[in-house]
Amino acid sequence: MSSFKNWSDNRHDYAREWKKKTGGKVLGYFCTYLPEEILYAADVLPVRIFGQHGSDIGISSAHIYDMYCPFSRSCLAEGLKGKYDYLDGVAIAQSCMHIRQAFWSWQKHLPVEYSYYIYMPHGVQSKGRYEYYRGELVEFKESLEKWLGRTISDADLDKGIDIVRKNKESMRKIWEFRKNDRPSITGLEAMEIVFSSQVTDKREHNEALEQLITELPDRKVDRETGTRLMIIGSEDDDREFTKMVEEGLSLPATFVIEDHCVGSRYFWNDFTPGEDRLASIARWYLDRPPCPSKDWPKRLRFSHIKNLIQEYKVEAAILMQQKFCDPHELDIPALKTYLDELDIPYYLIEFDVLVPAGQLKTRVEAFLETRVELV
Amino acid sequence: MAQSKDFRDWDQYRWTAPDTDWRKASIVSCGIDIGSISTQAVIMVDGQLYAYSNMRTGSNSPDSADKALSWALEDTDGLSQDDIQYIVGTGYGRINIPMAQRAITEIACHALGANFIYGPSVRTILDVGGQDVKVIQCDEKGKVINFLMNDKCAAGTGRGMEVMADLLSVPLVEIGQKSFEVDEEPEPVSSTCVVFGKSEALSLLRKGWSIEKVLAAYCRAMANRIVELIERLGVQREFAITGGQSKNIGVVKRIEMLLNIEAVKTEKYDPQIAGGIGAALFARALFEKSRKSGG
Amino acid sequence: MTEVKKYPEEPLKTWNKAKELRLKYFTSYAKAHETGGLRFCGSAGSLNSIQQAFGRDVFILGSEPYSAHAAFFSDFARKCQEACESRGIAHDLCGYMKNYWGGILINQFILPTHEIVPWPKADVMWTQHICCTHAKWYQYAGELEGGVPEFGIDFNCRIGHTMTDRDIDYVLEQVLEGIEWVEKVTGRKFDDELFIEASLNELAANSAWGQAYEYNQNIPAPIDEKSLYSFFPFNILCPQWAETSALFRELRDELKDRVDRGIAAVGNERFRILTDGPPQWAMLQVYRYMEKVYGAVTLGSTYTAYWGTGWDVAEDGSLIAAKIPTREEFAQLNREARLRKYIAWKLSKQEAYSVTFTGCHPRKSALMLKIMELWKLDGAIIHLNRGCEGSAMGVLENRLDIIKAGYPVLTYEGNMGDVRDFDYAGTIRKIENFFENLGLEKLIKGG
Amino acid sequence: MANIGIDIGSQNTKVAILEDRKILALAKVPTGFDQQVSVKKAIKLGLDKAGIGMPDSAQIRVTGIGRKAVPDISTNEINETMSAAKGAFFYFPSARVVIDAGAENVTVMKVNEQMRVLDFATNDKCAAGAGSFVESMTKALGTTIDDFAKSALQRTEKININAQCVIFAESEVVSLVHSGASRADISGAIHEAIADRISALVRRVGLEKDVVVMGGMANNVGFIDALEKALDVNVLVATDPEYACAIGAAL
Repeated sequence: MSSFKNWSDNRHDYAREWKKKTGGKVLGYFCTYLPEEILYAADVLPVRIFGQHGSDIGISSAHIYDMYCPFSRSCLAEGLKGKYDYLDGVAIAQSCMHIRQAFWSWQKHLPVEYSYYIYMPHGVQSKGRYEYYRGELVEFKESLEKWLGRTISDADLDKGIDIVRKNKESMRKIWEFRKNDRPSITGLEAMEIVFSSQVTDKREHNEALEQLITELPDRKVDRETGTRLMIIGSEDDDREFTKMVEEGLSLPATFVIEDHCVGSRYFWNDFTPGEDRLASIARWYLDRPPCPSKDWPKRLRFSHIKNLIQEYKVEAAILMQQKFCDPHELDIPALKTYLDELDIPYYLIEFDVLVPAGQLKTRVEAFLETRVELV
Repeated sequence: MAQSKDFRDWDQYRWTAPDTDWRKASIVSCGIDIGSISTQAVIMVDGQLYAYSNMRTGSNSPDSADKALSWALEDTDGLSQDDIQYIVGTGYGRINIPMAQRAITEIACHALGANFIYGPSVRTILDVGGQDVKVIQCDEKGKVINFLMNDKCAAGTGRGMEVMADLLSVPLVEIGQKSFEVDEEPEPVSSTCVVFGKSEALSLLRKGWSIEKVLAAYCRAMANRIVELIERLGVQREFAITGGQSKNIGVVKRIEMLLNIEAVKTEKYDPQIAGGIGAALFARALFEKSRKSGG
Repeated sequence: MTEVKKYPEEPLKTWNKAKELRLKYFTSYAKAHETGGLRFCGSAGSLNSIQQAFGRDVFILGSEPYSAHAAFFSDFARKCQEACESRGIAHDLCGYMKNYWGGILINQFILPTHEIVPWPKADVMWTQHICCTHAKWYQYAGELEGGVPEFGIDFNCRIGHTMTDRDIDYVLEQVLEGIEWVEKVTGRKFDDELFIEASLNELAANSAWGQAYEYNQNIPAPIDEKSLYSFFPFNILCPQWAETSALFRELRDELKDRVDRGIAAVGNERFRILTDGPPQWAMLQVYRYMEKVYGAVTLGSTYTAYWGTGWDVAEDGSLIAAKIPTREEFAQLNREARLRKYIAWKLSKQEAYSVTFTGCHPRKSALMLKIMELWKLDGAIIHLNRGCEGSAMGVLENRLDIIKAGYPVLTYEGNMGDVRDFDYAGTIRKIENFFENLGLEKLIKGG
Repeated sequence: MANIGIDIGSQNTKVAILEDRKILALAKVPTGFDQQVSVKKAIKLGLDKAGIGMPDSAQIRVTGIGRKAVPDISTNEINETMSAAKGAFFYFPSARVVIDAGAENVTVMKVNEQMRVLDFATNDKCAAGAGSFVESMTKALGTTIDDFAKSALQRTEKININAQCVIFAESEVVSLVHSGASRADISGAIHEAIADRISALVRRVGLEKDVVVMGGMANNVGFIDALEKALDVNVLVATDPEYACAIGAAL
């Protein structure tokens, strides 16, 4: 279990070590719609670009206007501070505009050998989506081949698919243990598992996951579960907040599930193999539980959330919305109505690295108080 | 207690119920509410208000709690801290009150306190504190169902009003009345930011506005800000206002006008001690429970 | 006080026609049901001619231009915005849509005459999705209106000059799916003849606008920013109407005549400015202030020159209003090929639209610098628009690029639809500092 | 012939009396309700200090946010950025970035060798990066600005102040005191937070050497230290930083 935390704490050192050890190339990516399989097929290590909590983002203010979410600004700020100096390439599979802007500014100010923009469709319910995204992946593969001076064969793709698929499968298995009355892992641990999966070599990560799967049935959790919470959110890798809620309040609470991309959304759906590998990969990403920016005209995300609520016996939800995150802000009024109908209490937190933790503490505590008998 | 001459100061005061003998009570409970501006210590005997103090918060919670409680005990016929069976702390300083056995958020305490002060028909509570504005919905028992709080920016809070009082040399308690001494309600000031609001007020004065008119514009801006928050949660009758700003009629009346609903009033209790009352009521219940379970 | 060369001024004659057309546009949408017509609502630029092909009595509302128009009436807009916020709609969401959703919530729709009528509920939501929220606006609007069916077309592929056949196919595929969908939802048939007529009108209007716009490359410029802001929306309101292309042709001819006679929009013209996205609609007097006090005129913009219109890049790199297909060219094609050609024209020539929303800074900066060169501009003013993520995208990088190219740039903060995010006095102070630092003294004392 | 420069700020009105680029006197009075009165007072105070009477046809140039309020007194006005640039050049002709940090308003300018302001940025809508922020914290902690600023230099542990709003920051500071943080560390954190906000403005106009700081905040050693760390350059501080704009106006 501790390796996930260590990886999460020391992701930059890990990537530098990995380069030294393997002599391979590292590619930083924005947003989890990027097909990591193709990178593993090409023996490139994909690492997700994150920001850094509590670290000043002022350095990005000449480049990104401050009405964009703190996450996108923090990602760029960390880059400008030189924290990602080990990257050989950067790429994005487009989702929201804020992270796109971080990508373009990165490309402009932090030149690397290779940079690529994938036009991942937003119309993930439209008819032509599979064909179009497949085409994008064909071009992406070709461009990687050109960069690396090698071909990526079907066998390579199979290898890449296998690594990523196994990783996601294992995490789904582990998530089963969160359904227990006393969940075998905490929300903080779960967050560290997914976070580290996005910044380490998945082969190594897979070994740690397998080890954990064997340990979990006998794992004793020495804590009161309290209120079973769900996080429904924008990008959220805020371990400090998760820890504060699970460990720092006068009422007990545990995060048992989440719907966001540093959580279950990253690995939820299964891969369907096919002769045309890239078509299968395209399908995998297009069919996954959608990010709000892509969830239209039908709201497919809500029924997914409902399933999670039921399967994980969720008692209350925290809506973690990155400040200025428009796609989420557009889901929230309808989501509130939906949760009201399900009779699930919720509390909305407009999340910003700049909101004092003490304020959030009072709010979450007061929210938990509404759920229990205080006397 | 020494009274400071600053215009920004609320009155500091204490009170003891006449004709009550605490020695006859079976439970003496206490709630201490440490807010960002003021601290209240409330002592209840068998669920009835017995004594309280209201004073400015010092720069440290344990000290403020100590001072407020000592002052509340000052004229209580020998009641001492040792006679109090249970103390609940609340407010932003709640985690740092050594003598309290339990901490409960000010949101829960204000709801329960409002329920006690205004009766069980209260459903929506507005609490305007020094730096927070809270809107709370509760049930007939005073249990919180839902709430909202302002974040990140203290515009529209009590602290802003203090700064204005200082700037205009108008005692806080007179602001409300004065703000109505205008011929016509002016446009609200555009910035309720505590710092910029101050310079906006200055520039209005320089333009020749009267102090009353500036106050009216500021009170209106504050009321607008607060009403925006209330409307996000929705108002259900009855509607009550607690906290320091409940005494500022300049803001209260404007809120009522904008919402087109009148807040319930009472002469019987001081709405500024709602949080402390709630905490003391929780303390009483918690003590009873511990007694039952033999703990 | 500095002496400035004074050019002759004359009011713009075409202006009255524009006002009439605007009134007709909004009124006909509001009254569509009285004659059994249908209301289609969605984002501006959602390929209007395709919608028009479902009947002459189909009326199309672009929610952004409607909301920009509502923003002029700042008290009305404020009511809409407050209604949204008390409903839990975030303050920082699209400044336009708050006026639109708010209108639904308070059941009020404002006409150019300031008359307020009950909210005209849409029958169909047909929209493009170009930023990461466009189609979601109508998802929510449809829910607020009690369940209006929605179809969205994803434009988040390559559009503008880098558009490929694969991208055109992606949009076409969606359009064909959409036509089937509308037929099912409304029971109406897609009429090819009507489409040909509408699309030829639309392209003609867009092209004539471009030709008119080119006249602003002259010194003095014949038309000012405020008028540009008033005319250009017809490119996205009702370009498929014959009246629109007629209006733009007339405007083009009038501008030519003004240029021939040396008539200026602003007699004091001495400093020419580039602007970027949508302005603070309720505060256009800022432009008047710059014109009057400093002789600074805003003439070229990626917004008014580009959104909804098309340009071809000539061999020498200059921009020429895009050529349009003839009736014969359109008529001989089958439906699919015709739609394909129309889509390609509408999307591949909209470089500014594309680079604004995909956020490709290098391409957008290049375009801005091209406009500065061709329109002979001296500096740029960029609106940091809190009301639109799309038009705020990459602007600080553009700013750096323009400064690097040697032009002065001023930024100011505002919100195209919500005046509460705008500080008038502070902006004027900035403007004064900006021009005075450039050595432009005031033409009028005090200002 | 003496020139008079006046800077009408949100808190103080400053006057500088110069003759041939030589400072005869500097003086300030609080900016009261009536700016006419404060300006007259300031001029009188300045003239008294200089030991001269009102010159016959004195050039009185006003700048600052209140510059439009005294048309009867001023013979000319000059905008804030220009006077700041001139003031900075008076002390340091090598100045390329000028930071004018006052009680509520912060302006950062980029200037060229001809003293032309090429670009500028201001703190819009939030005063969290300005002097009144420090003042509030000082009040909350019951100390003086000078002591508070100096204590930042003794900082041993790094803590973060997250709150942007002055009011929230106050309570964050109070809770830090409760949790046992030292005054030096808190002061360090506050000055760092302000320096972060101001260095963000500097990055907007582009960091270049030399950076000159003026305005009331320039007297604050804790801030200057934090700013140097945030920008990773040595910053230059004018001798009488509070008067730099008034001097610029007089020139």
